[in-house]
Amino acid sequence: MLLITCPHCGPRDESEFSYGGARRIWPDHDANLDQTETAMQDWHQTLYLSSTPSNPSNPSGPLTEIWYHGGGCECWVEIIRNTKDHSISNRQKGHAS
Amino acid sequence: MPTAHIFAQMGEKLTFHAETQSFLPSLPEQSQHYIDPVGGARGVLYMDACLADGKASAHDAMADFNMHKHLDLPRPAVSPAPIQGFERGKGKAFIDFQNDVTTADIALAQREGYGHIELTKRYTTLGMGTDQGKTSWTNGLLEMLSISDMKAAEIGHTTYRPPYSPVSIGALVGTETGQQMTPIRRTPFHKGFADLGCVFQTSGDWLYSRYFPQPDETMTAAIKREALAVRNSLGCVDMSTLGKIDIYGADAMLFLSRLYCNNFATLKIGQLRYVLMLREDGYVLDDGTISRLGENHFHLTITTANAGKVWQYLKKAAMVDWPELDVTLTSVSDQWASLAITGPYARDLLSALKPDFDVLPAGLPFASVRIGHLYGYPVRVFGVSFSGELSYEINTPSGYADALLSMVMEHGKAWNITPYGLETLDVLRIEKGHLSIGTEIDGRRTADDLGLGKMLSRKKDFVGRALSQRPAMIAEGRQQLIGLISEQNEPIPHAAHLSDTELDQNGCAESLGFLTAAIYSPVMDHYIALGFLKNGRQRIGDTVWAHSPIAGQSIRLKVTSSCFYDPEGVRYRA
Amino acid sequence: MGNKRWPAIIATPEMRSSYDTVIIGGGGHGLATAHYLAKNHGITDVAVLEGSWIGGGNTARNTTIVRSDYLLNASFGLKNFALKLWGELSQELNFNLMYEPRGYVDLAHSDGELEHFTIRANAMRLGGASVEILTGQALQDCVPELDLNSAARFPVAGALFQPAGGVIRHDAVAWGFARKASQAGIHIFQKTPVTKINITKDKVNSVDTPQGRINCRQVFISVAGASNQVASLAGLDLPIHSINVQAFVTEPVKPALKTVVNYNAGLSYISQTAKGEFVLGGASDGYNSFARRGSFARIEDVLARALQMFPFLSRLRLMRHWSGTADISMDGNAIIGQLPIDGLSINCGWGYAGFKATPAVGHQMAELLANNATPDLIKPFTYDRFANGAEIDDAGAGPYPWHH
Amino acid sequence: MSHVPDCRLPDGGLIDRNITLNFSFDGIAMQCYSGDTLASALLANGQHLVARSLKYHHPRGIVSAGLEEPSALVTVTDQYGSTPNLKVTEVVMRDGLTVTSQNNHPSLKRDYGRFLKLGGGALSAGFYYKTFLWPKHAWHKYFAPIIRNLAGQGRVDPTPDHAHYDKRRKFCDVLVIGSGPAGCAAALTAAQGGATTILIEQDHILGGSLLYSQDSIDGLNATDWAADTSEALHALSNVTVMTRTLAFGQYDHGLIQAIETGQDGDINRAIMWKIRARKIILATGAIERPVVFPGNDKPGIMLANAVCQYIRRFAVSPGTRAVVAVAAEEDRLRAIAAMQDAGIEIAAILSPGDQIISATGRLHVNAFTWKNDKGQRQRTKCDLVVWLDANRAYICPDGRKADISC
Repeated sequence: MLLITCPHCGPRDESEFSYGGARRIWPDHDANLDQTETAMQDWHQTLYLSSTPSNPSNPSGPLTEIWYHGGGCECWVEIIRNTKDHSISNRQKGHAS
Repeated sequence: MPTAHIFAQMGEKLTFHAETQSFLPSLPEQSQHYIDPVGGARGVLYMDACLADGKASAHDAMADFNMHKHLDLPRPAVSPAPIQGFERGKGKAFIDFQNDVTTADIALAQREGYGHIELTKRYTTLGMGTDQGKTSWTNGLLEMLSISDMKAAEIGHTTYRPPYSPVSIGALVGTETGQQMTPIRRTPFHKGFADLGCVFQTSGDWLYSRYFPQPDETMTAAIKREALAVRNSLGCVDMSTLGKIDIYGADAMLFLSRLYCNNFATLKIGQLRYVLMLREDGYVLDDGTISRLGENHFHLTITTANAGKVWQYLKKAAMVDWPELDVTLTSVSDQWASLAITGPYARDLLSALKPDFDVLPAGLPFASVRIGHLYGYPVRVFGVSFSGELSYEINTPSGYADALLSMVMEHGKAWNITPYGLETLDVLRIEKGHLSIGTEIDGRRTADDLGLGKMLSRKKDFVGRALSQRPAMIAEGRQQLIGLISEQNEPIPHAAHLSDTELDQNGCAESLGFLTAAIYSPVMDHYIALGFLKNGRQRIGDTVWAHSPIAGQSIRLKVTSSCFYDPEGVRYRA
Repeated sequence: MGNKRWPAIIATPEMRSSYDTVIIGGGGHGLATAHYLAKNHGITDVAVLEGSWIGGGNTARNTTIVRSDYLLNASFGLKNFALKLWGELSQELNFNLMYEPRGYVDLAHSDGELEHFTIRANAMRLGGASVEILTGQALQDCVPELDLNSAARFPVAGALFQPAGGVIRHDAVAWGFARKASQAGIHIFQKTPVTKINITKDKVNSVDTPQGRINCRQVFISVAGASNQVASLAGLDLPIHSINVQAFVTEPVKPALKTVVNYNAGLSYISQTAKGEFVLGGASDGYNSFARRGSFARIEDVLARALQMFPFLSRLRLMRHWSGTADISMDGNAIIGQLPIDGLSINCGWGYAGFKATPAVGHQMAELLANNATPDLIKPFTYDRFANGAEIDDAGAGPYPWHH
Repeated sequence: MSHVPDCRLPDGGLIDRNITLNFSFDGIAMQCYSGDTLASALLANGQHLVARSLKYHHPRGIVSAGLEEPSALVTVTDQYGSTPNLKVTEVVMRDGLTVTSQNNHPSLKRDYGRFLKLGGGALSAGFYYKTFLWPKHAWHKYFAPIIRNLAGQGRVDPTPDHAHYDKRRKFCDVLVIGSGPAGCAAALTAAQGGATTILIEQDHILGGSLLYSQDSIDGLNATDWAADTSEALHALSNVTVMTRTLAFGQYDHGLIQAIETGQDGDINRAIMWKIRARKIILATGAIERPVVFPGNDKPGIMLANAVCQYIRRFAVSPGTRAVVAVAAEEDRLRAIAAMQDAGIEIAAILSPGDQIISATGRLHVNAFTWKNDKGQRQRTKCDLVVWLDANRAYICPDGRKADISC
C-alpha cells in the first residue's frame, strides 16, 4: 500500500488515488493534420510501445507516472516511482487546474 | 531461528550465517528501509545484548528523525551458537508435523529432481500448513543440505509472505459487509420519486428509478403505459446521474475541440451540441452534450456510466497534457438536480411553470439552453431529447429538487404527467436508435461502426483522430449498428446472435454479430431490436437469423436502419 | 505405486552448443510447447532455458481456474481448445494434473449485466461449448452455499454456468509437461537465464547464457513477467505493461464449496482446493510493478466481495498470499506468433489469464515452430495488431492494461 | 466422564488462581485459571493428545508455547460460533469455551484414519500425481471427492457470523513489534526520547520471554521488570501499548498491518489496524528448532523453551520423567533447572553428538532410545522429551544480570 505525497494534501494512502500510468508526452496536436501515416506511427509509438527512449512507460526501475487524487483534491500528481521496490523519489509535482 | 518474517516480507533476502546455521536479516544501510530487526529477530540472543540492541535501535531511529537527544550506540554482535547437534538413527522422522512431511519425503523430492527449494516445498507440501513452516523449514533446508551437494546460501529460502500467522477475514473486511460494502448514491429526487411509487434498481453506486408500477401492475405493463404516455402526452424522468462539468477559461473552446471529435467552432452562446469523444486509440469513449453558456463558459454532460472516468480524463487533459491552456474545470454533477420533461406537451408544461424567459419555439428551439427561473427557482433548461420527443432537461440546484418535482407533477396533471424510469427510458431510446454506454458504446466500436462517422471533423485534430485511421478500423467487413424487426412480430430473444445460417446439427453457427437490445415497442406495437451486424448498413432490407441457444429460440429478423421512430426528427423539433 | 521407480522429473544432460529450437522460459506455456513439439511433430532437438526453476513464475502463482467463457471468437476459440486438451492431459502425460471440472459460475448483478452474460453464453453455444444461464432456484441448486437472500449490496440477478470449468493442480502442469518433454529427449535447463539473443541480418542465430552460447535456427520467447526484458535482448519493444497480481488462501477446512464462483461488482473469484483452502483472487494491483509483492488494498477489496457471496468466510482466517508479475498487453489479450525478426517468435501479454490456455498455446506454438506457418487459432493474436487497429479487447477497456 | 489428572504446580506462575474458568475438550469438562492459554489449560489437565496429523493421522501433542505450534489445531466454539484450526497455544482462555479435536473418526484416541492406505502404498510426497490416473474420469468423479473430504482439517461453521469487526488506523514515529527485552528497551528508549511510540504485543501481557526468565534487570527479577516497564510505558502520554495484537505484515512505505483480538465484553471481536510508522523496530525474538529423529512426532515431546514457559509462567508440569535432548549447554541447564523446580524426574541427559535412535509410544511417548558417544545403545522410560537443536531460540541463561538506563 503506497504512501503517495500529494503536493496539495500531503502524504496519503494509495487507496485515495487512481492510476494514470506513465506520464506520456503526446505527439504535437494541431500538427500533421494531413500526414495521417506519420501521426499514426507517432501515436502508436507513444500510446502502445513501452520503451519510448525518452519516456519509457514500463521500465523495471524509475517510472515517471501520474496518479489522480480522487479521494482528495481531485488533482493529478506526478511522481517518480521505482517499479522494482516501489520507492518514490522526492520530486513530486502537482498539476494545478 | 530468528523471527525475521516481517522484515523479509518486503522481498529482502535473509543471509545465511554459517556460525549459527541460520538465516539472518542484515542491518539496513539506507534510509529507504523502514524496518530494523533487533534482538532475537537478528540473531542477538542474550538478555543484556537484547536490551542494548533495542536501546541502540531506538537511538538510531531518533537520529533519523533528527531528534537532539540521540546517542550513537554500538549494535551488539550476533550471538554465537554451538553448531553440533544430535545424530539420528535410521527411520522415518518428521520435519513438518502438520503436513506429515518426513525426511524420506525430502529425499524423494531430491531424487525425483524437485531439488530447488521452491519445488521441494511444492512437491512435499513442506511448510504449507497453517503454521507456514515456522518450526519446519530450517530443518527441511538442513535435510536438503545433508543429502545434496548444494550449499545453504545456494539453496536459499522460500519467499516470505504475509500474514505472519493466519488472520481473521472478518477483521480484514471490517464493517464493509452487507449493504455497507460500498456507499449507495441516491439522486436529489430519490425521496420524491419514492413517494410516487418508484421501484429502484442498483447499478454501480447508484440507486436508479426503474419504473413506477400502479397497483397490481406488472413491470411490462408499466413500461408500456409509461412509454405511451411520453409518446402521446407527457412524462418526466430523473436525469441527475449524468455527469455535469462546468468549463471556464479563455482556451475552453480550444480545449473542448481537442477532446471532442465534432466540429463545433460555430457553437453560439445559448446553443448546445451532441458531441462524441474518442479514446487515444480511436475507439468511441463517450457521448454527451456541450452547451455554451458564455463566451468562455461551457456546460458539459457525460453519460452516467462514464461520469467518473471522463471527469478524470478531462482533468488529466487540462492539468497534465495541456497545462498551457487557460481552462478551469469544475464537476457540478452533485450540485444540479436534473429532471427531464418529455412528450408533445413538454413546452406547454414549461410555459405553465412561469418561466422568466421565452419558451416559444423561436425563443427556445431544439438544441438550445436558457438560464432563468421557473416560479422563481433558478434553473438551466436544456432543449435536448434522448427519447425523440419534444423534451427539456431542467437543472436546478439540488436543494430545490423537491420543489421542482412537485411543481412539475402538480402542473403536469393537466396532461396526465407520467413519471418514468430507466426501463422506459431504454425503450424510448431504442426506438430512436440512440446509443447507450456499455451496450452499443462498448469500448470496441469506431464512430463509423455506430453510424456516427460523419461526426469526425476533418478540419481539426482531436484525441483519437490519428489512431482511428488505422487500417483494420476503416476496413470493410466491420460490424455496424443496425436495427432489426421481427418479421412475424414475435418476441425477439434477448442477446441473440445474428447469422446467415441455421444452426447445424451440433447447434453451432457462425456469428456475424449480436443484439445489444431487444424490446417490444409500444408506440409501434412491434418487436424491435438493435444490434451489430457484419457489414450491417449494406444489408438493410436483408433477412438474417437471430439465434439464442440459451433461450432455445431461432427466429428471422429483417435488417433496418437503427432509427425506428420519427427518423426525420420532426417531433423533438416541434 | 513404488515411487522408488520414478526417475528424476527431468534429465540433467550436458548442454550442446547447438539446437534446432530454443525455448526461453520453462513455465507452463514453454514446457507445453516443448511437449507438443516432441509429441505432435517429432521435434526433439530443443532446449528449454529457464532462468530460475521450472514452473516458478505465473504457473506457480495463480488461482488454478480453467474456463472458456469469452465473448470474442479469438479469445473463446483458444481457451475452449485448451479446455478440451485439459481433459486428456493427465493420461497423455501419465501425470495426474488433478483436473476437476467442478463448474464455473460467473455472477451477474443486474438484468442488464445478465443480458451481456447471455450474449457471451450464446456466443459460446454457437461455438460448440456447453454453458447455461442460471437464475433463482436453479442457481441456488448449483451453488447451495451462495447467499442469495441476505441484504447484499449488489443483488445477484443470475449467473453464467460453464460445467467444464474447474480447477487444476497448477504446479503439476509444469511438472507433467517437463517430465514428458524430457523423456522425449528435449533438454531442459534450470537456472539458465538468457543474457543475449544474437541476430544477424534480421535473423536469429544464437542465444547467450552464462553456460555458453547456443546456436539455433529459431527462438521462442515465453517468459510472462519478464517479456519486455527478454524481448529487448532482441532489440524489440512490446506493447506490454507489467503489473502485480495477487491471490491468497484461507486455512484449510473440510469441503464447503464445490464450484468456482466469480463475483463481478468489483472482481473476486473463489474456489476451494483439494486440500481444503479457499483460494481467492481479484483484479490486478492496478499499477506497473516488478516488485512481486502485493498491495493490501486489493486483498481487502476481494475479501469484502467474497463475503457478499459467502458470509461464513468471515469466520475463516487468511493463511497466505502471494503475488507475481503479470505481463498484460494493451488490449488485455495475448500476443502470440512470429515477430518481425526471422526465426523469432513470442507468447506474452496474458496478464492473469494465461494459465487456463497453457496446453492450447503449447499445441499451437509447436505447430507454428514446426511448420513455420501460423495456425488459425492463434492468427488473430499478432504482434502488429496494435499498429493496425485489430485489437482483441474482450473487456472493451482500451489501452489501459491495469483496467483489463 | 474420564478422570482428569491435575498437572498444575501448587504455586507460582502468572495465573490468577482466584479466577477459575470452565471449558470442555471433546466433551470432557475441564478447569483452568485466568491467564492460561488453551495449551497450558490442556496440559494442566494432563491432556497432551490434542490432534491428528493431516496425512497419516498420527497422534499429535503440544510442541511449543507460541504461534509456531505446528499441529496442535482444534476447533473452538464460543458465543460467536465455532472457529476451526486454532492453535491451542494462541487461544487465551475465557470462561465457557467448547474445544473439539479435528480430523478424526470416531474419536481422537481411536481414529480410523491411521489405517488409511489409499491405493495400497504409503502417502509419500508426490503421491497424488502418480495415482488415480485410470480410468479416465475416475479422478474427478470418485477419488477427488474422497480426498477432499479427508483433507481440510477443521470444519467451517456455515451459520451467519453475528460478530462485529472493525478497521482502524494509527500513525507514529516508532513502532515496536514485540515486547521482550529488546522490544521493551526500544520502546522505552524511543518514548523517553520524545518519539510518538506504539508497542505491539501479540500476547495479552507485555514481557515476552521475560515472563518466564530467571534473570534480573536493574536489580529486579525479569518478570517484575517487565511489569514495571509495562506500567512505565502505559504512563507515558506519547506511547500506545497494544496487547493481544498480532502484527502480521509489512507493506510499502512503513505500513504495518495488525489484528487486535477483542476480549470478553469488547464490542468488536477483532480489529484490523493499519499503522504507518516512520521507523519499525522488529523485536519478535526467535523460534526454537526441533530435533529430527525417528518417532519425533509423539505427544510428550516438547521444545525446551516451551517447557520452561509452561512450568514458570503457567505453573504446569508437562510430565513426570523427562529425557533431555538439548544441544546448547545453557539452554539445557536452564530446562533442567525448570524441570527440577517442577519436581520432574530427569531420566537422561543427552550430549551433542549422541545418536537418537527413536522415541516410542502409541498415544504418548513412553520410551526413548539413543546411542551415547561411546556407541552404547541406551533406552529409558519417560513421559516427556525436552528437545532443542543446536541453532536455538532466544534463551536467557539463568543468573545473568543486565542494566538498562535510558
